[in-house]
Order: sequence, then C-alpha cells, then structure tokens
Amino acid sequence: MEIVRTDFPFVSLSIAIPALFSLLLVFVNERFIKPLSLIGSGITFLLSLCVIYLFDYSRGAAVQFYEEYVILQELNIKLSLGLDGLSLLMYLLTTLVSLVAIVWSVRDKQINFRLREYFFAFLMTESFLIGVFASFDLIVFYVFYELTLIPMLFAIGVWGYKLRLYSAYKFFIYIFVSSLFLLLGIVSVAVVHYTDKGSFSFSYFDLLKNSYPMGFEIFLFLLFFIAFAVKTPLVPFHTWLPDAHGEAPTAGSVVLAAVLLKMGTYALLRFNIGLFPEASIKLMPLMVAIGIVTIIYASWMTIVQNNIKRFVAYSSVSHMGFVVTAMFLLNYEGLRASVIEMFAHGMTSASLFMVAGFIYGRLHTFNMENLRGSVKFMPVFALIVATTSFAAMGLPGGSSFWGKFLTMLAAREYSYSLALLVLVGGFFSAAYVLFMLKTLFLDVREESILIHFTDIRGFKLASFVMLVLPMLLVGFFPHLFFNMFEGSINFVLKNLLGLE
Amino acid sequence: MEYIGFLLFFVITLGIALVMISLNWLFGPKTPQEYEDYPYECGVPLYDESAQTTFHQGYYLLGLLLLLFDIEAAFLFPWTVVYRWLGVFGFIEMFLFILILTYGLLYAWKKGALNWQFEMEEV
Amino acid sequence: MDIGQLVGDIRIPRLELFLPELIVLITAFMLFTLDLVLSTRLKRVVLPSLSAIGYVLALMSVGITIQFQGNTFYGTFTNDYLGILVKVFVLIITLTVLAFSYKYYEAKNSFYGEFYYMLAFTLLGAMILASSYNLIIIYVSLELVSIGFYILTALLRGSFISKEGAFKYLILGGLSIALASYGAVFMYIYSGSIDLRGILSYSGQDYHYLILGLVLFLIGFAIKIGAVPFHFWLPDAYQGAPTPVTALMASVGKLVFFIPVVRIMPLIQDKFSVAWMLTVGVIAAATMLYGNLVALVQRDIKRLLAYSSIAHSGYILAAVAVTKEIGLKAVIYFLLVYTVMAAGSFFVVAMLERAEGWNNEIREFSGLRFSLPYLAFSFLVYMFALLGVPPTVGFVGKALVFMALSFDGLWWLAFIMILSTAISTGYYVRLIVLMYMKDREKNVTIMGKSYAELVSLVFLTLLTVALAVVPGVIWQLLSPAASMLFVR
Amino acid sequence: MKTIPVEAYFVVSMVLFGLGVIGLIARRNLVTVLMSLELALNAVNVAFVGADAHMGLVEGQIFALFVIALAAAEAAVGLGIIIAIFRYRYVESTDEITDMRG
Amino acid sequence: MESVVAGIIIALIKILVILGIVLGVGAYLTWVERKVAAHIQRRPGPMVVGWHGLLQPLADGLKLITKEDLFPRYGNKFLYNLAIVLALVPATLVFAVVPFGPEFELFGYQIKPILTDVNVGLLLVFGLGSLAVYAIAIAGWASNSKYPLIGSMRKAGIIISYEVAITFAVMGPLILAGTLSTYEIVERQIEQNLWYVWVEPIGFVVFLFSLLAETGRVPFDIQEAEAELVTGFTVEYGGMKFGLFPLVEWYVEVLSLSAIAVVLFFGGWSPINIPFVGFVDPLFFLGAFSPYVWFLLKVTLLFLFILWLHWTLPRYRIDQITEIAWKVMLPLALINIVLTAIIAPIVWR
Repeated sequence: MEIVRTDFPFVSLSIAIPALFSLLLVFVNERFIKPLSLIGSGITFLLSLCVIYLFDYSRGAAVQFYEEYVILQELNIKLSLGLDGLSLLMYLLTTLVSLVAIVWSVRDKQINFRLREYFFAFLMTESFLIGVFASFDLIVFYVFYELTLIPMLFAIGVWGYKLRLYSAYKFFIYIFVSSLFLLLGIVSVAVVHYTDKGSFSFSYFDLLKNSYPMGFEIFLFLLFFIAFAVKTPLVPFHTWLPDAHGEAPTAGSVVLAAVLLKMGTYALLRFNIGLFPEASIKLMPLMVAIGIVTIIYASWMTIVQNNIKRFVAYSSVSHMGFVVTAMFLLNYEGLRASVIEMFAHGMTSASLFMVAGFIYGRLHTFNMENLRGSVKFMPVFALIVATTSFAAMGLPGGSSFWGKFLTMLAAREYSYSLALLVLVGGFFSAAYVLFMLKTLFLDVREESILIHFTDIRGFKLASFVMLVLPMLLVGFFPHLFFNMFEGSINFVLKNLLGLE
Repeated sequence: MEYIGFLLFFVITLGIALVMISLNWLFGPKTPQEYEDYPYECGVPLYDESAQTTFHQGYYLLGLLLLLFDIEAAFLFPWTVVYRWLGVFGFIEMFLFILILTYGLLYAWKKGALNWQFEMEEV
Repeated sequence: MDIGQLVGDIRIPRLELFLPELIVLITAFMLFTLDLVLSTRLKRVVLPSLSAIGYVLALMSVGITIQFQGNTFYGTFTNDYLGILVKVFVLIITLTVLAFSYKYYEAKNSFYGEFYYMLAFTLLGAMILASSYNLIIIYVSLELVSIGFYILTALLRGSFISKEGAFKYLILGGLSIALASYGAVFMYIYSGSIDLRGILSYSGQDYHYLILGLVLFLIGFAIKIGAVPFHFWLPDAYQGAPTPVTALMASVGKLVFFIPVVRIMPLIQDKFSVAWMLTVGVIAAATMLYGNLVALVQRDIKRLLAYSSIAHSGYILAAVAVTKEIGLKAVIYFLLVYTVMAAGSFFVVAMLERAEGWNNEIREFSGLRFSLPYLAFSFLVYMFALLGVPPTVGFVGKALVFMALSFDGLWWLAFIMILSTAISTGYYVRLIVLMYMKDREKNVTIMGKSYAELVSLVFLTLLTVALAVVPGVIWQLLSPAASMLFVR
Repeated sequence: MKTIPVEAYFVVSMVLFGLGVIGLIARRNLVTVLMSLELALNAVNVAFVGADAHMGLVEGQIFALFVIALAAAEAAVGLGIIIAIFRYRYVESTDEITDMRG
Repeated sequence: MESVVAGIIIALIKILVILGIVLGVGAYLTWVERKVAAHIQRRPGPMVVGWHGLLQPLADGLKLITKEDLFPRYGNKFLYNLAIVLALVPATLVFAVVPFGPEFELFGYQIKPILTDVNVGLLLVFGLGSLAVYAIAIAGWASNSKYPLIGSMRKAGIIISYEVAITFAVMGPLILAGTLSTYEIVERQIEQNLWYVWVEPIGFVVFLFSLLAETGRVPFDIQEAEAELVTGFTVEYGGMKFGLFPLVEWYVEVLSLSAIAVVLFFGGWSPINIPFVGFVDPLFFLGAFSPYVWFLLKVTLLFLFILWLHWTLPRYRIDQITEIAWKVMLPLALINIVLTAIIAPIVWR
C-alpha cells in the first residue's frame, strides 16, 4: 500500500478540533455551549471538505495525508493516521452526520438538561469516529473503536427514553465484550508478525504482508469477525441494536445508525478481508449466508414493529445485511455496492431517525398506530419523509438504489438463485418502507390536533436538508463517490486475486 | 552420647515424680466425705463451679512481652558465642540490635504495658 | 570446625544500593521516637509531615540508585530495574495513602501514632521484598509487610469488623507464610542454597524435593495474592480494614507479593514449562472467573472491589503462565498499573466514607455525579481502568496479557479471560450507570477536604490515563527489568 | 555416632505441620488456632535443622532462627488482635466472628 | 558396644550421685532453713524429733505421705497431676549440666563430673527453666478454684517477667567465655584468671534478683502471700503432692540456680580469685577433692545468703515486682551486655 505523507496535519487536526472544542465546553458559560459546539463540528466539516478537495483521486489506493507519531517504541505502536479512498468516504460521512446531529440537538426538546455533557459527548464521539476511520495502526484503531462506546453509553443512558438504563447497559456489554475478541485478534496478528519477522508491529501496512496457516487464519478471521458482526450487526448478534437505537435520543440514534454501524462494516472490509484474504474466500459462503439471513430476518422483524424507532432500527439491520452480503461476494461490483450502500445508509437511516424524533416531538409517542396520518399536515416535512423513504427503499435516483442494484449484479455473477434471494430481500425492504409511508401519510385520522401542527423549520429543517442533498447526490451522481474508493477496492481485489 | 545420659536422667526423674504422686494414694487413708473435695473458698458456699474464666488482660501483655524479648534473646545467644571473631563490626551490629530492642522496651513502657494496674481504655 | 573461618571475612555493605530503604528505615525510627515523646496535638502535625518528607526523600534516592545496580549484603539484597520500578510505585502509593489517611482517621475519630510508623515499616518490608532473591530476606520482609498489614487492619477505633478482618488475615497470612517457608525447606534440601537463583539453576538429579518445595512455596504466595482456592481471607480483610489501608493492601500488597514469583518465574519455566503453564493457567482461570462472578452479587462496595481484586490476580496470573519474555513484561506492567487503579478506587471509597450516613452500599452511588461531580468522575475513570477500557492503563495491561497468551497459544485461557471480563462488565458498568444515569437518592457531602488528598486523587487519576497514553516513561524501565530477569 | 536419615526429620516435621494445618482449619477456639499456626511454623524449623544436620550447612539454622523470631512476632500480633476482639464481645469460637459475609 | 555400656553405667552412677544430692540434700535443706530462720529470729527451731530436730524432715515426709489423696471436685485430674511432674522433672534435670569439678581419670576412663556436657548447656538450663511456668499455670488452672488460679497467674506473671531479665543477665559471662557449655565456661574463667563477677557485678545482681523471683523466695514470694491467697496455687493440693511444690521451688530450684550462678560468676570449682592474677587455694591440703569442696562451699554460701534474705526482708507488692523486672532489671541487663561487649577484648587480651 502506497503512503503519501503530508505537510499539513489535516487528519490529526480534524481529530483534535472536536476534542478541543469539547474540552472548551467544560469551561464556558452555559449560553455559549450550543454555538461553540456548532462552530466546532462545522469547522471539522469544512476541514473534511478541504480534504476531499485536496485528495488525489488518481491514486485512490494510496493512503494520503499520512502522519505518524511514535507512541511506544518497544512494541512499535504508532499513531499512524491517514486516509485512503474508503476512509475518506467514511470520514466525510462522520463529519457530516456529526454536524447534522449537533444541528438537530440545538432545538431538540428532549435535550434540556446536562447540556454541557451532551455536547461534550457528541463532539468527543466525532473525534473518536474520525480516529477510527483514519488510523492505520491496529491498536490505535482499537482504542478509538472502544472510545466511541463511552460517549454513546452516556448519550443513551442519560438522555434516552424510558428503557434507557437497560439499553445503555446492554449496548455497552455487547459491544465491549465482543471487541475483546477483536483485541485478542489484533495482538495475535502482531504476535504472528513478531514470530515471522522478529519485531513487533501493529501497523496495517506491515500486517498485510503476514501469512498464516489456513486454520489459524480462519481462527483469526473469526476473532475479528465476532467483534464486527456484533457492531454491524449481523443476525445472531443484533439484539442490542433495537434497544440501543430505540431508546437513544434522536441525535444519538442518528450517530449510532449512521456512523457507528459503519465502523463494523468498514472494519470487516478493511481488516477481515484485507488481512485475511484466504480465510475470506474460504468463508465466503458462510458470510453471504449470514448476510442474506440478516436481510430477510431483519426485514420481517421490521414489518411487525409498532415502535417507529425500532422500525427504523431493524431496517438498519436489514440494510447492513445488504452491505455484508455484497461485501463478501468479493467481486468488484459487490465491493462497490457495499461501500456505496454504507454511505447511503448513513444518510437515510439518520434521516429516518430524525423523522421519528421530529414526530415524537409533536406527538410524544413512537407508536405507529398513533402516528397514523400525522405527516399529512406538514407539507415540507412530508416531502422530506417521502424523499428519504424512497431513497432508503432503493428507488432509482435515491441513494440506496446503487447499493441494491450493484449487489444484485454481483450476486448474479455467482448464481441466479443468489441474485433472486437478494431480490427478495429488496422486495421486503421496499415492503416495509411502503408500509411505513402508508401509515404516516395515507391512514385517515379524525383527531383535529394534527391540524394545528406547524411545519418543520429552522435548525431541524437545516439538518434534514444537509442529509437529503447528499442523498440525492449519491443517487444522481454516484461516480463522484465511486471515484473516491475505486482505488481502495481495486487494492483489496488485487490482494484477493493475488492469492488465487 | 551425652544425651543418652540426659535421657536416662529424664526417665528416672519422671519415675520418681510418678511415684511421688501415687504415694498418697498408696499410703493415705481412704475415707471419702461429702464436702472434702470442694474447692477452697474460705468456707463460703460455692456459687460458681468453674473458676476458669478469662483473666486480666495484663497477663496477656506480659506474655507478649516475654515472647518478644525472649525471642530476641535467641538472636543474642549465637552472637555472644561468636562475638570474639566478629570484631568491631559485630559490636556495631549488635549495638544497633540492642538499641532497637531498647526502643521496643521504651515503647512498651511509654504505652503503659509495663504498669501492673492497667486502666481499661475506652473502646 | 573453626568458628573464625565460619564467620568469614566481613565486608562493609554497599549502602548506596540500600539508600531508599535506609531512608525509610530512619524515617520509621524517627516516627517511632516522636510518637513516644510528643503530645497528641503535636503528633497530628509532625507524624504525617515527617513521613511525607521521608518518603519523598526515599523516592528521590530511588532515582539515584538507578545508576548503582548490583548485589550487596553478601548477595542477599539485589538492586535491579525491577526493584527500582516497584519501589517507585510503592513509594508513590504510600504517599497517597498518607494523604488520604489523615482526614479518614480524623473523621473516624481514630488517631493512632502507630499508624504512621507501621506504615513506614510496611513500606520498608515491601521495598526489601521487591529486591531480593534470598529466601531468608524474602521470608523476613514478607513477614514485615504482613505483620504491618495485620496491625494496620486492626487499627480502627470502635470497629469490630476491622479486628475480625485482621484476625482472618492473620490466620491465613500466617498459614501462607508457613507454607512458603516449608517449601523453602525442600528447595534448600534440594540444592543446599537459600538463594532462589542458586536453587533454580542447580541441576540436581532428584527433582522431587524441588517440585515439592516450589509447589508449597507458590501455594504460600497464592494465598497472599488471593488466588482462588486460597482467597477466603481477602474480602473480609479488605472490607474490615480502614479504607486507606485497604487501598494499600490491594495495591502495594498485591504488587510486592507477586514480585518474588515474578523473579523466579522465568527460572521455573526453564525447567517445567508445560506443567507450569497448565497449573498456573488453571488457577488463573478459576481465580478470574470466581472473582468476577462473586463480585457481581456484592452489595458492599469494598467487598465488590475486593472480589475485583481477586479477579485481577487472576488476570495477572494468566500472564504468569506464559513462558515468553512478553509474559514477564505483561505481568510487571499489569502489576504496576493495578496499584494505581486499585489504590485510586479505594481512595474514592475512603473519601465517601466520610460522608454523613454513608454505609458503603452500592446503591448509595446513585446520582453521585450530582452530589460530587469530580469524585464521581475519578471513580468513573478507575472503573473504566479496572474494566480495561482504553485509553486507561487497565486496557494496556489486558492487551499485554492477551498478547502474552497469544504468544504461547493459550487460547483457552484467553477466552476464559474474555468471558470473565464480560462478567465483570456487569458490575463495573452498573456502578457507572448508578453514578451518572440515576437520580440521586440523597445528597452526599464530604466534610473537610484536604488539599493533599485532592492533589493525590487528581494525580492518580491522571496517572491512570497517562501511563497508557504516554507509555514510554514506564517502558524505559520495564523493558530492561524484564530482559534482565529473562534468562533465555 | 550413626546419622539419623534426613527423611526422619521430615516425617516428624510433616506430622507437626499437618497437625498445625489441621488445627488451623478444624479448631474453633481463637487461641488454639493461633497455636496451631505456631506449630506449623515450628515444623518448618524442625525440617530446616534436620536438613542442616544432613548437609552440614548453617543457612538452615539461620533461617530457623528467623522463623522463630518472626513467628513470635506474629503470635504477638495475633494475641493482640484476639485481646482486641475480646474487648468488644466475649467470643469463644471462630464461628462467632462472622460480621462480614458475602 | 563396650564403651556404650560403660558410658551408660557411668551415667547411671552420676545420676545416682546427683539425685542423692538433690533430693537428699534438698529434703534436709528444709531442716537447715528452719534452723537458720529460727536462729535469725532468736528461737531454737525444731528440737523435738531427734537431736536438735535432725529427724524432722523424715517425720514431715512420713506425715505428708500418710495424708488422704484428695482431688478438687471440678478440676481436671490429668492436668492436676501433670503439674507436679512438670514441676519436679525439669527442675531436677537442670542438674544434668552442672559441673561439679574438673575432669579426672578413674579406672582408665576419663570422667567429667557433669552428667551431660553439651555445647548448649546453658540453653538447656533456660529451656528447662521455662517449663517451670507451665507447672504453675497448669496447677492453678487444673485446680479450678479461685485462689489457686489467682496465685498461679501472679506467679506466672512474675516468672515470665524475670525470665527475660535472667536471659539477658547471663549474656555478659557468655560474651567473655564465648561458649554455651557450662563446663567450658568454668574452664575459661580459670584460663582467664577471672571470676566473672568481678567484671559483671550488674549481671550478677540481676541474676540474683531473678533467681529470687523465679524461685518465689522473699522478697518475691507473692504467689504464696499467705495473708491474701492462703498458699496460692497449691491450695487444692494435699499430702505429698503439696509437699513437692515447696521442695521443688524453694530447694531444688534454688540449689540449681545457685549452682548455675556459681558456674557463671564465681568460677565454678575454682578457688578464690584475684582478678587477672591468679587463684589462691587455702584448701590445698584437700588435694584432688579441693575443687569439689570449693564448688559446694560456694553453692552453700549462696544458698545461705538467700535464706538470710528470706528471713530479713519484707514482701514486695505484685506490681512492684513486675515493674522492677521490666523497668530496672531489663535495662540494667541490656546495659550490662553493651558494657561487657566493650570490655571483653581486655579480658581476652
């Protein structure tokens, strides 16, 4: 993997800025908290735009903006930060969604106490998330991966809804425990490097060159996989997600669904497939099967949900199923599909959670029965809901279209029956989105309170707009995004094919 | 070899002691009476069969002191035997040892462990 | 036999190697003397400050001794990197204990001058124990530390459980020492030497005595560190002791009781690698599982932390099972940083105990964040550290243990460790949830905070994070310490 | 003089040690427990001195001296603690000091 | 084999001699004491049984033997009897290490007039001496009666207090002699031309005090304290059992400790000493028997001195006794050790 060093520390700056602003929040007056956090995440977002502008797309596979700071010479642990095409996309997603979450929170009625901690947590999350996507040292990656847990634990536990304590507890235990397997995997990989080369290294670039006996490689693959499967989540490990997403405050759900889930899929692509290509090929059928099961099971679960937040949460699981299925098809189309679907799902799920949050702000319920027809009297909001839903459904022009379409193409390369299964999954996802739309728009409801609802405006509108625009951008100009990670995907494929 | 003599001596004295114990049983009269084997209480009737209760904690403290000082003596005995060969260094070391021992004594003194009439401390 | 020859030539010891211990010794005697002569009012000022000055001087002199390394006192005292590293931590923790104890005992209305010099003697024992291979010296310093702990445990006016804890500790501690010294007999028979290096590098034909001796010796130490079939005393002693002393026992005690084992670990592994791996592995597994499972159902915070301490013994033992150099590093690192975490968490409890109507029950932590935000925050940091969440030292310790286990392919142990960590998540996170996410049941206020304890708490909290984020400082000493011990 | 085999010392010391440990576990009286502890430590001394007699060395005797001294110190502390316990309540057996459970 | 048999026979002869001295002389010392006491108080003492009461001890013995064998109702029979054994046996065994004179040759055998000349003789003395406290404590405990218990506790307290003082007091001579064997200690004194009492007066005084206290002689006879405790720990004993305790305490132990004192401080069997110059023997005409006579003479004088104290001094209080042990005797003994260590090189030259 090529490395392009940088003169200006963009990446570490974008990790440091939110962190610094969050520390600043501790000391400032109550009045300045919201403006300061807006400024902080805004600057980070602008910085990410700069990075996108400066990124050399002709060398997409290369790790650019690379920085390296030694933490521990003895074990060769380095804070090595950089962005390749894949990371870049995730980085953009992170800064965007974090900004959206903070913009949303400014006017969220639910967030009316312990403001300082709230914004502190969200800025910290942003910083850590950038760290996750930008680090190329496995230990540093792990540290950031774990760190994101802590602010999220607090976000769910403090500002969540009724079952928040239980959900926070469950969320933390699931992810923390599963990530211990990851830790074991990471150190084992480093140990293998040590026994082969005589020196420790946790650097992704060094570990790529490792080779393992087949059984051991599968073992390591599974160690990594457990952690990421819980995080993603894939079906047998998904039970934390409806609780966590369902009980988190809106902004928390947004960050959770849009970015935290992507950590799992991103890491599956980067580490599982990158570090253990042979095992990936060997385990492909199993992984695809898990993906398909996830799609279908989660879709069914989605349809039967009453609670709109849990509904969106389960739909996220089914989308993650698409991502993983596509990824483990291990061909060009599949990888493209999975990456673009990650980004797309980030937009749509965030947006859907905000829809849920907005309606809750009006009606103080998440129950679908009580939401019947609620959107009818808010035209702008209705437009947003419709756009988002169609995008999520995979209608052409919407962001998810490319993901689902390319997944089917990729599946067809193996067999038509697999493609058919994916298609069925697509039908299901269309079904539940339509079901939701029907409930929100078309059901008739007599009560007159709905008439007095004012339409969406101000900060909340802005946050929706910030998501809907990129959604459409993905839908209509996908090549802007494909260009970003084309190189990375080719690198992964080369790595895979080199073995065959 | 020397200890065989000692062992003999021990056995013989033990025998003498046992004989001494049984002399009264052998030669004494056996005329049991009801109150002759009552514990002596200056003629006052017994109100408590057992006298074996806990005793004053001062005795425990004495026991502790004995334990500690006698054990330190165990260190001094070997030293006394070889002091001739140890020279100045041996003197300094043992001086320190005795100094520390004196410290212990001073501590016990100061804390009142050496006084017979102990006051009950508030607990 | 000529006695003159037996006595041999007398050499003046290299006192510069012994400097920190010497300073602590002198401090202890000065404290002792002053305790006898001063009035109570003066004692309250003089004793703590004198101890603090003594320990700081000792800490500085440890820095000096880094350049003089070697053996002295006829080879019975060894000053090496490991010893220096341990001494630094032991001194730091003892200083913080000093800081916390003052107000604690004041609140409990239990001022004893004895506390200060027993602390000094315990410290002295700990420092010597950390730097010797000689069985006699190990035995004597072990007793010094233990007796110090027994007395410190019992020194709490008006508390029956403190005496009860001290008695239980005494009995099991005495048993452990008896077992260890009985083991020493057999090792001595095997080799005719009382130097552990000599014993283990001696190549005799008949291993039976060595094995018997080692087993007994190690069981003795297993009791001391609270490894599982021998842990009964630990929760009671920890709960009964005055909380600053509990902090001392959990940190310094655990650290120094491990050190002789750490010193001989590579030598034993050289001889019996497979058996060692298996036995220690099984004990480690049992210890961590048991500690965490029982901690889960505790209602008393000190007992909970005590069981967590047992569990941590298990984690450290897991690394002891490893036969590679990294295992040694993991053990030493984890031990050192565990002192910081354990001491810190107990100190928080010590401060809370001064609050009105505080019963050390876990539910009393509800909403602590609202009453005492800074204290709650530092407790949060310790909980994360004990749990092993980055970027705290606990995480680095666990990662190192995993690494060591992976080196030797002890996967089953690694999985048990993951399982037990999973169990431990239950109670650590419960505390966090209680403190930060529940509403408070009552207002907790602590009377009279002293600057010394605030500074110490901040220092320990920072250390918990800093030693993980800037690990170079500790590794500079840790790495040569482990390499020097590692024979192959 | 015929030398006594070293195993003989060990048998004696093991019996003593065993008695000590059994007493430690099975006896209920506080002072008896403490005495059992002393018994176990003295078993160590027997073994050490026996080993020295066997090998003609002196280190074992030195060790035994230290064991004697520190065992006494431990017994002293133990007695002190027992006295302290008695001051709170009259306890006859170890079964009665169970304020802490869990 | 033959030498073993010979050794055993020699040992048996020695034992018989010692027992004769201890028990015979011990019993007769009761008469001596009564006579001395009487004459100190200007009265004749026992006069009826035999000439000047010479058969009095025998009469006493017979009377004691023919008493009924009683046992306190609530006591512990085993311990009750064990106490007697524990009192008598160790006290008598101490004589095993008392050297009566120099080595001599008889029928081709080298014979030392000491039963067991071991290199830890003095430790044996203290080991056996410590057992005395058990006898007393057990006697009080086994009787299960209040007076004996109080008496025995007091006595035990005193003994263990003075045990420490006496242990430290003997270290001065030990430093000078450099050995623990009683026989060699005497030899060293003869070699060095020095009775250690000349350089160890403090040690001797402490030793003497401890001797008095341990044997329960006045002024330390608090365990008897007739006025308060009847007869202390022996209240529940009767007949010969009762007779044995004073016999052991007042005579056997006093004799043995006096003998040890003579060995340690007065050069054992050596004649009168002029420090660092030599010995003057006014009894030279006795030839080979002179050392034995000297030894017995010194012991007797010391014994009489103790009797003299007994019948002239009043009794101390219990608290005074223990406090003197710890606050005066022990520091004195410690100072004595340090001083001795300083002057020891002069003695050795």
